[in-house]
Amino acid sequence: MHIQKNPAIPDAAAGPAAYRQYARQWLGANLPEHMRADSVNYRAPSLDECRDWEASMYDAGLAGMTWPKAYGGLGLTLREHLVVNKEVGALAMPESVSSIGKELAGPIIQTVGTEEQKHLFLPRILAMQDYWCQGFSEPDAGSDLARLRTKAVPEGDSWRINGQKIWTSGAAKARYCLLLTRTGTVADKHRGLLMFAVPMDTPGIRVVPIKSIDGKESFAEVFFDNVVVPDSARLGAPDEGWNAAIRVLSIERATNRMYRAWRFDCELRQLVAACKSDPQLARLLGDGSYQRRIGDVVGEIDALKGLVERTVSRMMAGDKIGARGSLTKLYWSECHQAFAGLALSVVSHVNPRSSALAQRARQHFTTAYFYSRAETIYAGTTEVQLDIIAQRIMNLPKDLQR
Amino acid sequence: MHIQKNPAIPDAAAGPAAYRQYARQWLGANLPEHMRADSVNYRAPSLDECRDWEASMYDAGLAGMTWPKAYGGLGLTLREHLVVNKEVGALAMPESVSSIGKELAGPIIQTVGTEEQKHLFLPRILAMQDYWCQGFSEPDAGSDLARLRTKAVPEGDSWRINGQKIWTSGAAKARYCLLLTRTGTVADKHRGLLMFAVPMDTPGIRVVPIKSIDGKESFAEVFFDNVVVPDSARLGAPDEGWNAAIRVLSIERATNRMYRAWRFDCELRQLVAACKSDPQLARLLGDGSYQRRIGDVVGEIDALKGLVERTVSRMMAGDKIGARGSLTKLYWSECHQAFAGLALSVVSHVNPRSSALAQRARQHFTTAYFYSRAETIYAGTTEVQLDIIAQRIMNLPKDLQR
Amino acid sequence: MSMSDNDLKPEEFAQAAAEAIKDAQTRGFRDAGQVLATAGLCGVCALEDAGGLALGIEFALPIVAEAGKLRLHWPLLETLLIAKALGDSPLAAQLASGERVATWAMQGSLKDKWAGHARYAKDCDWVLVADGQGGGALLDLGSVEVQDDTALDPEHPQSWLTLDSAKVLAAVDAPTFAALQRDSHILIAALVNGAAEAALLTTAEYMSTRVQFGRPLSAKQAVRHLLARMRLLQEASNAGIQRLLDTDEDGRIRGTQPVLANALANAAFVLEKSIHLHGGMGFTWEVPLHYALREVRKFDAAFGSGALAQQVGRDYIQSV
Amino acid sequence: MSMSDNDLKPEEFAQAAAEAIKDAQTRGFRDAGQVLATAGLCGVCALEDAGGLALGIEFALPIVAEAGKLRLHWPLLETLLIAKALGDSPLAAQLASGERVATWAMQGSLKDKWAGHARYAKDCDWVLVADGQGGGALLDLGSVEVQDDTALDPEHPQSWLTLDSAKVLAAVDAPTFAALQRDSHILIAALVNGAAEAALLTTAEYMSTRVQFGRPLSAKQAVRHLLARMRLLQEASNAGIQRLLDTDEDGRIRGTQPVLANALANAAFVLEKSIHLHGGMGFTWEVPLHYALREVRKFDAAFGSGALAQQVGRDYIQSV
Repeated sequence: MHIQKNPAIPDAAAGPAAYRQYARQWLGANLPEHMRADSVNYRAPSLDECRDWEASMYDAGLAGMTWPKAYGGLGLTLREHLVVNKEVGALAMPESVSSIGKELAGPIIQTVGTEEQKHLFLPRILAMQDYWCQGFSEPDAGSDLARLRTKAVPEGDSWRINGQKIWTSGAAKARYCLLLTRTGTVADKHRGLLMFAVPMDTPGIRVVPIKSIDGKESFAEVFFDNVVVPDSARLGAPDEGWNAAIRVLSIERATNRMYRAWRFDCELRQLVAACKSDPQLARLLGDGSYQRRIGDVVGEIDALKGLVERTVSRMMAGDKIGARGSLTKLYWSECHQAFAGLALSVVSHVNPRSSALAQRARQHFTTAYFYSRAETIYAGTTEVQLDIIAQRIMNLPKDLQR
Repeated sequence: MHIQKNPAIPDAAAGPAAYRQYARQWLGANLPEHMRADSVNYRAPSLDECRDWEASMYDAGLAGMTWPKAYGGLGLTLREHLVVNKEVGALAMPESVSSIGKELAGPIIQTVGTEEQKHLFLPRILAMQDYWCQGFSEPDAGSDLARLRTKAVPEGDSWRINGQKIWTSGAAKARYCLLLTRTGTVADKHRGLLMFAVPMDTPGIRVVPIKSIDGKESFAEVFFDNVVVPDSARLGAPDEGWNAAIRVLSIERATNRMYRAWRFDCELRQLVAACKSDPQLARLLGDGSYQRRIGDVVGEIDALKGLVERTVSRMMAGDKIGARGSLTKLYWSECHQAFAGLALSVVSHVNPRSSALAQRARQHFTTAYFYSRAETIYAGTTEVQLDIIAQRIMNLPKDLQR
Repeated sequence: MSMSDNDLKPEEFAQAAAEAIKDAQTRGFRDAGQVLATAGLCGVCALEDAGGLALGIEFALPIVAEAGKLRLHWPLLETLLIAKALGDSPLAAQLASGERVATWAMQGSLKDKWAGHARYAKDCDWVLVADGQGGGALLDLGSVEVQDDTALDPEHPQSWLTLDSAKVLAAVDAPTFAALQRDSHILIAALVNGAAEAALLTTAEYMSTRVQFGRPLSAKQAVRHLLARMRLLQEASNAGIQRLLDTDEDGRIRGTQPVLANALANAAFVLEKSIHLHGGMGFTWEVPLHYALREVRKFDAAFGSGALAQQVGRDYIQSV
Repeated sequence: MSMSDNDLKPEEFAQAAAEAIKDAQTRGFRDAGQVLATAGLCGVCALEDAGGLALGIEFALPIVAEAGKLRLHWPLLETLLIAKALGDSPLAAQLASGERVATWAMQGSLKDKWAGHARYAKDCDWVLVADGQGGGALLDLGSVEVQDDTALDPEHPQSWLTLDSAKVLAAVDAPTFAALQRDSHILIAALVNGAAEAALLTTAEYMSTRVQFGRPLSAKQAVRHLLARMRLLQEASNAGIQRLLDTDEDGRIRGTQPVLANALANAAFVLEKSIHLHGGMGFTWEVPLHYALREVRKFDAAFGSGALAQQVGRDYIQSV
């Protein structure tokens, strides 16, 4: 597969500063005004607009930084990945519409996929040709995989799959589902878990959207009713694939969405700029209680950036990152959720006579407030992260040491 | 025993309003200026000054409100008790120096003591003639009574006691110790617990003071080395006494120190008044962040007063109060501890050139800040209260309901 | 609902109110009004001459708390309060009977020719606004330009009103309007606290039945403690609200703002944590928790979102 | 301590510093200074001509963090920074060698004739104060009236200084003084974060060994989660502090105030909760946690106790 590369992409040997300069210029010059959440000309971009933007970022050498060149990536290091993330965060661009493919399916396939699967799936993910959805959670299981019920039964060279998934984000648009099943019975608990790349147009799959608190329909329940896939759809052997995936996911938790710390800063700037644009809201900025809380947020953002940068430094130095991604995820989600509450209290002062920028901020931060409710839930709840920190970072004993 | 009563004490039949009026006038007229923590003329009162003040309050009909007349009390209801507590809270007077006697030993003796014990101990507690100390906690047991080691062995008509207690507040001044022991071995866990009223001048008792974070030496370790007491020192039968004590304590938790909500208000007024008295600190009161936090505290104080008043209404109506004292204790301790942090941040702006009232507030609230560290610890930690609320108020199941 | 005033207790209203509210929730806006009025809820505080029950605000409190618990989407607290404020005006009878429905714009004034934060304005007949001189004015909503504000709640938006050609139906004098504002604080606090109470019950139930690793989620101490904290705050709000019904130790009415500010903050906390504890489910449109959170946030915004607590602080400082 | 500049790493300083600090803690104030100076700690950033090691602030950071962890009661961060600021002045050599000890009054100025929040002033020889015109002035403490302020810490009080007849020993120009203030922010953040780190270790160890109902307290989820939160905040402070050692993406030095404000708040939280988790023990004078809390609160007060975060907010608003 031939990818048309932007000839201006700097050589990685030129160092991160050159990449930074390039990324900043390219993103600033190419991100459409109407896709900037902090612009008065913002209008919600369509799925296709988002896809095209991400595809053009990829063409410009600003996606797939660390993926191997053989599978369409740039073969660079986390250092360049961080450089690009900082610049991505600094602009109020839409979230990726292909995060399941890029952050979940891609890394897992790189680890457990066959060479054929890697060549088949990976370049198309980066080039925004295929969307993926994630089929892990089930209505009655949640994070307790011992209760997973979706079953895969071998039939000659094929597998027959029956079951139901929930929280399958992006199911409606997805070409593939990264599906977790079990080969035995629920009594096997954590044994016999098997992953598949299931084409979503396979007969027997039915998608039922779920409307979320922020008013979007990005989640779905997905029903698998006698869905038959070839053995080539299997990702790894039973257990082997899933266990590798678990390891990959803990690295991903530490390295994906690194831009969030810088986007947080971008949002705080948007909020302050919106207040400055309106006489009534500007008065809030003169109030000590808002100044204090903004000051607290600035300190939190600095610490968050420090946590992200430290992760990159340590991984570049060859350290295992272990469970430390939990620190970043937890700190970000709690600080950002609290910020969303602050932002809501600011934009609650907006009325129809307020400035256009204030109106934009009202829309943005009201949605952000409701959406932020999920930030302490998805990708491991606050309680799960605290358990991980206690268990794996602090090694706190649960029983008497003999 | 004859108690000299103040002839002006109103008849309870005159209603709470008359009692309130009387209490307010008497306290305002009689509390020495130098014992008021919010006065520039404050100096730390001596133990004897505190004792004399409490004794005079008792003589004035403002202590022992609900204790039976037969044992020196006024035989009134919780309604008058609350009325007096509100007025006590409204003045920055010292904490009781006999709280163990009045809040712990007294109520327990009323419940499990013999008639002889009641006549012997109770009037002297109210008249401030005897101090008591509390001997429940042990160095290695804390709230886990299954690990209690202090042992009482019967010897004819006597008991021989050996063991060690910690957090024995007021041990140095106490005439009696309300002591919890076990009659069997640690293997008996919660069985065989036995209470005594042990005279502190009994041979074999040794007191070692503990300096606490606020700089005072109000706690001690107490060692019992072959201490022999007559059987008349026993409070109730094994287990019976302690089990009754547990029930008494849950009522006490709901009804003692009711003045705290009004004292909280009194402290907030002291803080604001101190700021107003000093040009530099007065500027803080014009700052939105302090206004906001003071506003939050005012709302918390109102809710706290509501919780206390509701308890009294319900108990007057004959309701069992159960575990609801945990709500008041927890809400008070967390809100007051947070307030102490706010107060510290205010008085941290005091310097030697600040007003006398500001200097006084600095001393008061710096000590209060350190002392408030204990508020989430003593009388059941925050975690214990949360467990009680979950278990006994919300009835949250810990296991699957079959 | 037939009753004798002598032995009437406010808490007995809750049960009857709940029945009527549940019935109303199965109907359209106008029918709902009829059901609520027939049950005596719209006129609970209105004069008897206006067809009301002439009861004190302590009787409206359990009604509005039930509306909060059940997430009634109908301006009951506004209608019953305005029916009270209108005294012996014939308009009061129209509200008490359910013939007309009124809302209240919590910001702006007739003087400003502009008002906002009115609930259900597009469905109502009348709206109460401040007159800008201490009193209030009841306006015909037909004479007012209504602009829905869907940011916080697309399904049940608040509205902004342009009052340039507003037709005044009745005036409310300053003392009556001040008393009405005080009543509204108590009822709004009761409403949001009711919403929090219901959410907490739902969440505790969910945590007690949702199984993970062979035990209910309520077995986890982190879950138990969070639920206990939610209960604590909800009880604190409740105790503060009840207290407003009595005068203080010196016979003066108590300030409502500290309790309202506290109740709004506590309710938001309880609802946010209820959503959190429901996990992915709490984040969906199907679980009704977010409706209650939107309702709380609308009232919070109407009172300046934090400005209320700050005003409480300023007032306290002033009082020392 | 003999070393070659080429392969020196800041983190290696921590171990050597800890040994010297532990030794110093067994001695009197003057002897302690000799021990710390001999180990190269007092002159770590001073010029080589002054007997210093001429190393960057990143080498002072682990030293001061160890001082925080071990709760050293000696003005090491002040002395090493002032030795740096004095450049090739002969006074620098006296500090680097441990012959003299200097402190820093964090509030007030020579112009005001009044300064405050100087640690250990009664034991020191010199004190650095702002000159009130952007620079700093090193004063002979013998020429200054010292008044101890025992409210926050009776054993190790800060002092207020009356400067009417102050004798100036050396002047520090404005750019040097500004750079020194920036360095002090980094080191104070490191000190309080070190104190928090040590308290957390102590507390986690205590919770892991303290048995209740047959299991360690660390088995309880409420305890585990609180400890995990404390760790999170301590790591956040640490990450923020480390970041100040590098320039930003555009090669500019980073503002220190957000990180210092965050570190002070996080350290106070960790210490307060450490005391709480120690239960009754945490409340005693015997368990050293309160010493660390007093130290953090003294620095917090020196920076206006919240005023710093507010200034950070104002600066950010200004920058947009």
